[in-house]
Amino acid sequence: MKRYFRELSVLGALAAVLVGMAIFAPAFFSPQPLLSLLTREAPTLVVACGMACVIITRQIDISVGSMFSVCSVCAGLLAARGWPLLLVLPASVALGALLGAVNGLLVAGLRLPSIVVTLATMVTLRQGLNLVRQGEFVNLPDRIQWFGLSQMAGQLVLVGASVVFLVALALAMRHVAAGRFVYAVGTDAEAARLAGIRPQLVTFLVFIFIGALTGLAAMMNLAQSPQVQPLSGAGLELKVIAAVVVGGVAISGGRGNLWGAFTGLLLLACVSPALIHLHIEAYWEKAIQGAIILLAVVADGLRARGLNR
Amino acid sequence: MSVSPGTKNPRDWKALLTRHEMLLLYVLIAEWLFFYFAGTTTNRRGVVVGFGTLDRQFDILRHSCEIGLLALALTPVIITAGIDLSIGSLLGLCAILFGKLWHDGGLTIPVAAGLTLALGALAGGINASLITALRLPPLIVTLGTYSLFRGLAEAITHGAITYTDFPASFLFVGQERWLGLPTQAWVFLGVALGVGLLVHRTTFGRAFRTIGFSPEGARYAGLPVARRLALVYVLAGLIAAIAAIIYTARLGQAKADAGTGYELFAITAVVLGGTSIFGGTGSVHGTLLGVAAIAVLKNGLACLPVVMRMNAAEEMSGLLTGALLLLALTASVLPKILSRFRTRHHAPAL
Amino acid sequence: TAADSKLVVAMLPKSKGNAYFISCKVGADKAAKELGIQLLFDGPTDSNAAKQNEIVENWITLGVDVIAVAAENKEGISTALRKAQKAGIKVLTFDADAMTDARSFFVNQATPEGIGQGLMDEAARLTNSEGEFAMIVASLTASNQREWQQHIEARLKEKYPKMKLVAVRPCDDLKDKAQSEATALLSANPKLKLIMAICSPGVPGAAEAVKQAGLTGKVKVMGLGLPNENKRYVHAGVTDSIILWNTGDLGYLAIYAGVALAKDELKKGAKTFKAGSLGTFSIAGDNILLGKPFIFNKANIDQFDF
Amino acid sequence: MSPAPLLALRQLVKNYGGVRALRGVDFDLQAGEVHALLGENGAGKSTLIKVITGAHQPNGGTLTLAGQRVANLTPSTARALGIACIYQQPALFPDLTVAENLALRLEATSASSRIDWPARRARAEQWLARLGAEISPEAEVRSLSMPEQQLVEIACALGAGARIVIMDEPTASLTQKEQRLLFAVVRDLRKNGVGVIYISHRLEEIFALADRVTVLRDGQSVGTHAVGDIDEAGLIRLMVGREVAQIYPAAESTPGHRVALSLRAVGCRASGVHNVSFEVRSGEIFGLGGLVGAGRTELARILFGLTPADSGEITLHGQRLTLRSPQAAVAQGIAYVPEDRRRHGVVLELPIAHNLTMAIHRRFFPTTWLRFGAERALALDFIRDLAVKCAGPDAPGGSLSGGNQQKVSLARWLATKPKLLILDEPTQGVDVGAKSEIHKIIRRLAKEGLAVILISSDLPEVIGMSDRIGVMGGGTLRAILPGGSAPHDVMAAALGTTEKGSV
Ligand SMILES: Nc1ncnc2c1ncn2[C@@H]1O[C@H](COP(=O)(O)OP(=O)(O)OP(=O)(O)O)[C@@H](O)[C@H]1O
Ligand SMILES: Nc1ncnc2c1ncn2[C@@H]1O[C@H](COP(=O)(O)OP(=O)(O)OP(=O)(O)O)[C@@H](O)[C@H]1O
Ligand SMILES: [Mg+2]
Ligand SMILES: [Mg+2]
Repeated sequence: MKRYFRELSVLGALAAVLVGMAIFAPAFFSPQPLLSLLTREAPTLVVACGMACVIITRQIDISVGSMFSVCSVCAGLLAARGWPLLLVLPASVALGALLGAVNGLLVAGLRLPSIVVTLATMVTLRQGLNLVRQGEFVNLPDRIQWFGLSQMAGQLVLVGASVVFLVALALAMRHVAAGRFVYAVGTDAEAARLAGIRPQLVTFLVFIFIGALTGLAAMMNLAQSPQVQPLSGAGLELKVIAAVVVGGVAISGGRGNLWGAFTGLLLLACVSPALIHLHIEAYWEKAIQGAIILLAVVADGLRARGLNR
Repeated sequence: MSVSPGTKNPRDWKALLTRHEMLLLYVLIAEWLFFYFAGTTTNRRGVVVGFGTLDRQFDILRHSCEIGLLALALTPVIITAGIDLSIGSLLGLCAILFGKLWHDGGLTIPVAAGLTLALGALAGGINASLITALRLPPLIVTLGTYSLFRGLAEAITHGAITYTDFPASFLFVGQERWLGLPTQAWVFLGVALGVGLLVHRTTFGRAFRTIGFSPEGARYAGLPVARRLALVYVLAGLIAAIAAIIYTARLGQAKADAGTGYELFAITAVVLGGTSIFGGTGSVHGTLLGVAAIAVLKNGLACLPVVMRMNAAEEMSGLLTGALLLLALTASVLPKILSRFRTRHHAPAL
Repeated sequence: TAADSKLVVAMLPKSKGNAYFISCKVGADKAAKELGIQLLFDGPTDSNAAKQNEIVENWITLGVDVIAVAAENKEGISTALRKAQKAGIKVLTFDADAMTDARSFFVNQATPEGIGQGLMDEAARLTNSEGEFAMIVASLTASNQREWQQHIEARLKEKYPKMKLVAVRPCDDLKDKAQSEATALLSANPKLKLIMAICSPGVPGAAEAVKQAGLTGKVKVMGLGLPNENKRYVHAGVTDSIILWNTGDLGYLAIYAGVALAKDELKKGAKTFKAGSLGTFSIAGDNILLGKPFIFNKANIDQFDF
Repeated sequence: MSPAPLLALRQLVKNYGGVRALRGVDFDLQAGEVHALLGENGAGKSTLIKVITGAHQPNGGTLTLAGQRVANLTPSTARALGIACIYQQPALFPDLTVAENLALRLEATSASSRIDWPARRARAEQWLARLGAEISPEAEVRSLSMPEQQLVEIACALGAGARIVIMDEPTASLTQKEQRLLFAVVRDLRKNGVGVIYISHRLEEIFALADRVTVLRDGQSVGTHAVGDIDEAGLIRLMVGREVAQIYPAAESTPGHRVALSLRAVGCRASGVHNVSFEVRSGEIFGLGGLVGAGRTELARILFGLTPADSGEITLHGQRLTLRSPQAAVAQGIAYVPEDRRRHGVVLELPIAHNLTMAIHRRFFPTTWLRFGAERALALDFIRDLAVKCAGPDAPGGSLSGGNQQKVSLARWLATKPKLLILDEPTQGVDVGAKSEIHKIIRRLAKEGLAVILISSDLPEVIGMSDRIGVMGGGTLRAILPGGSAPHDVMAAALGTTEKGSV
């Protein structure tokens, strides 16, 4: 109970928001829009899982937004050329993994600071994409949408698949040795080395992992609409990092879990629809999100001080 | 080895010439010469146009003032091993506050500007107090204020209000020349001089560096660590406010989206200038060179006929800036990696 | 050289990647070819007033002959444009105007008032002038969006007392964001009869949301957008009508007007202007009028490709 | 003893850059034996251990395990060969639970294997229970106290089921009760035929536990004896290896009568120091002896304002002080040369000159304006005065050898012209030459009238250098002995075995 205090308090905050919504705007809970909301957030959730792993290893990746855009556009172009879905999906994941491997090589191989490396790759990828595509939309063939299923089924598949994925990954982070290696490297890389783990390899693989997940997320996004906009990943990195941090994953590595990241993402994702339901003007949104992030870290800080006393 | 105070080791010269800042200076000169020759032409009317004109050089200066100021603000922050993601948003917030104080508050421009500077410092103080009093990681604190400051700017203006119709005497700061240079360049140079002296010539800068290398070591040396850290973030807020005023004067308008994304350019310039994101090492002249390298690249590309035909100056400069940053980073760790290999293969003497 | 002796016309969109301006460029390219001039087409990758200024200043030192601008921000761009005029460059605006003293002519696709009224009237027609509706805009800070919104609200107040604007949401020019905003709007406002999107990625985004919510036909979708991006929604009956002028013609006209200005063929006080294959346009004051906005619907949308 | 030892080291050599930590060590370990390793600070004990566990590669010599020569040992192969170790600095994962820490150190898992948490927990519980430690397997290591962390380290070594268990000062921060638990475990291991290498500065433990003892001095083994064949005095003689009185420079003057520093019942709950009272006169060197963990560093931290006192009274030259921060302490003329010089003493990346002026910014640069010329001149003065071996004032602190770093750290505080100088292990890990130079400097300072507190775990040093010796233990002052007391008396006071000699 005490160990999951942080996750539970975010869950509490989410519950409070939901209860508030139930009282003041019960329409929030009508099933179809809620499913739509979850469908929209599913790709972000997948990226957030990867980001949680990266931050747990005491690194950060701010190039996910650009990777997402690149994967979306490339996958879209392949699909538009008539590639079957069964090939486009692995191609997108592989491309993401490749881009992640570049980050991983620079961070783990050359021991460069991840924040600057991924800043550089973010700018490079984004501008490269702009250069090549000049902002043009990619029009997709019909069968890509909802993987050729009906819309309802497609939504359920997407949400279901991402929830299964999340649960599987969250369990794996706890119950498979590889997941524990990630934690071990994040809390103390030297102790990990003494315990026979190879910290640089773990870091490298984690960057590949987030890349692959970003490729997957791009694919999940692709399936939701008949067009891809090259800007589609803009701002994704900050959204995901904020969600992960609000969910209790410590930026100093080694602490937190995917359940928290998941809850944090839902909390932040609720802000915008909640404002709409409560008929609050849109221009308060960013300030409220910033305040939530600050509240979460201040709470962390106060708690840490309490522990140290 | 004994100490000989008077003589300079000839090796020092070699070291000096291969320092990061020097390398960057060579890159900058090469860049400039390239664009001078490849980006200058004579147009239909027989006028010399393009990169080689004095006007273009002034424009480069003018365009790099705001990002340059933010980069100056970030240099001490990064030297203390911190980061401030919120300064771009703070630029927007300060621009709005300035506009509102002047337009709605009925204050004169100087009073409004003074108040804006104070508010900028205050906003920096929010970052500072969260970081020092609660010992929170700067990355996350300033990620939060990044959203908060921009959000407040949008909330104050409902996103839509734009403050305009500033008096010509104010627009002079952003659009005219004074003593031969664009007016804001004087402000920029003044701030650069101030920050440069602070970082390189005073005990404050010494303390920043010490904290960046080893906060514990600084504490054991009796340095006031929290106060110095606070100073750095407050200063960043203050400079962001100065940048906001210059931005407003250059465009003649204050709007909530001012400075969006500037923090990334500023960080890029600082890191390119040789300041280590791990703290401790870094210089203001390096930052200035970094800002200049990016600005020349961006403006020079826009003057190249081939890039013009592709209509892609913006993207090309972004792409090349990212690549340049990666290159600079790799170059900075190369000696360490080489020496790691060397020590692995030769057992240490003795 | 020969290339140097060509007239150089520089065209500045609000944002380069926007499909709307890409379709303008198609017309502009056509005109450039017909007139044998060099066309520079550059702009910010995302709407950004400061970058527009920088690009104009760059063009001034490059010594282009004509600058045609779609102003992101009226006051912001005007200082740079005045500077260009001082440097002997002909300046005109298209799509969104700058201050009147900062340019010679404005190639006006439709007045903000006309657009606002057109949109509102069409919305009223689709909802029988009653019920709730919501708007999706590009961003809270874009000035032309703001202007259109004001005219829409004015028209609403004046003519349609039984209609109610329940929310205005920004989508940052992102289709995906427009979709999630629209989804939330739909669940928050069960009585919603119509969504009006006044930026081009907003319309397909809203349509996708309505379609996914299973409210096709129950909640109408309409707005400002490009035919190509919306065809499939119009055919599926999700989107009812799209209002737009012919953007290709807008680009075409802007280039013709610019070249005429540079060659001193177009002068202050002219009443008409002939632009190549498009024929003659009338001039009101210093506004070259493209003509009324066009309403695309199921019946006619396939005739257009831009 | 059986002819084929479990572990045999021959002529082992290990250099750290220029520091010769091991210069040809021979060592044997038999199955079912507890073999104690003894030596002064910096004698090379920990280094020897690190070589055996594969954490560091030796530069020469051979390592034979149960008759088989082993080369290229890594931490994981050492573990596979049945070597387990409790490091002096716990190598634990602070954010993970006790159970998981144990598992990561003990289970040789492949990355894809599934984790059985209940089994992990049960095993951890079992190991901890065997130790008799009352620690929840679910507790995060970060939340444990230092002794508890040490117990977890011990459990790690236990659980490995190893043939060789190495303990590097396991009792340094254990309380009496936990010590007894540990001893039971060690005896148990011996009974099961495990070879135990046991490092400790506490002689009583060695006599209680060990079968044989090897003494290291300056990176060399100076003798192996069966514990029954040697007494305390003999061991200390072996360890110190030379006549104490001859090495340390004689006091050239007697301390004055003016009391400089006076402590009355000083304590700080957070750091476990309580009820410390003593006085230091101007010109006096007051030695603070005791075992590792006695609380001497904690006391120094109180005096330097790092962990402010919450009871008692501190006066300096008659003036009562409240020391809430290092800045306050520095302003009052207190200087502290910390024990961990690489982390606290010098900033390794900064030039010597910058390190030297770091504590005197206010005074040396009154306008806050740096004066490079003056700074350089000052640095050159100190470099000459203290005979610092370096490339010049611009050489980074990290480029110096340990002893010279220590001199720089000392010089920084001398530059503040302090009234009270606290030296914490000033010669730890310092080579013999530099050591005696530092001793000379300390003497000279005292002669100039400075009050000096000299904290040292090096028994001969405290005895030889101090005018009076305060012996600490368990966070408080146990006794005050005159300078030049017999090592045996100091040791006895530190261990708390006799109360004689209290002043
Ligand atoms: N990583 C290192 N780099 C450089 N020198 C080192 C390193 N580790 C140890 N030394 C030096 O090697 C020598 C032996 O150190 P070691 O830690 O083995 O001593 P020890 O006998 O364990 O002392 P203690 O009783 O203080 O633990 C010392 O001079 C020390 O300063
Ligand atoms: N009350 C306490 N609670 C937890 N740990 C403590 C406490 N008091 C001391 N310690 C720990 O015990 C260890 C030894 O304390 P200290 O450094 O004061 O001893 P010392 O006599 O200076 O020994 P050393 O020779 O190591 O310098 C330190 O690691 C310290 O963290
Ligand atoms: Mg040791
Ligand atoms: Mg100590």
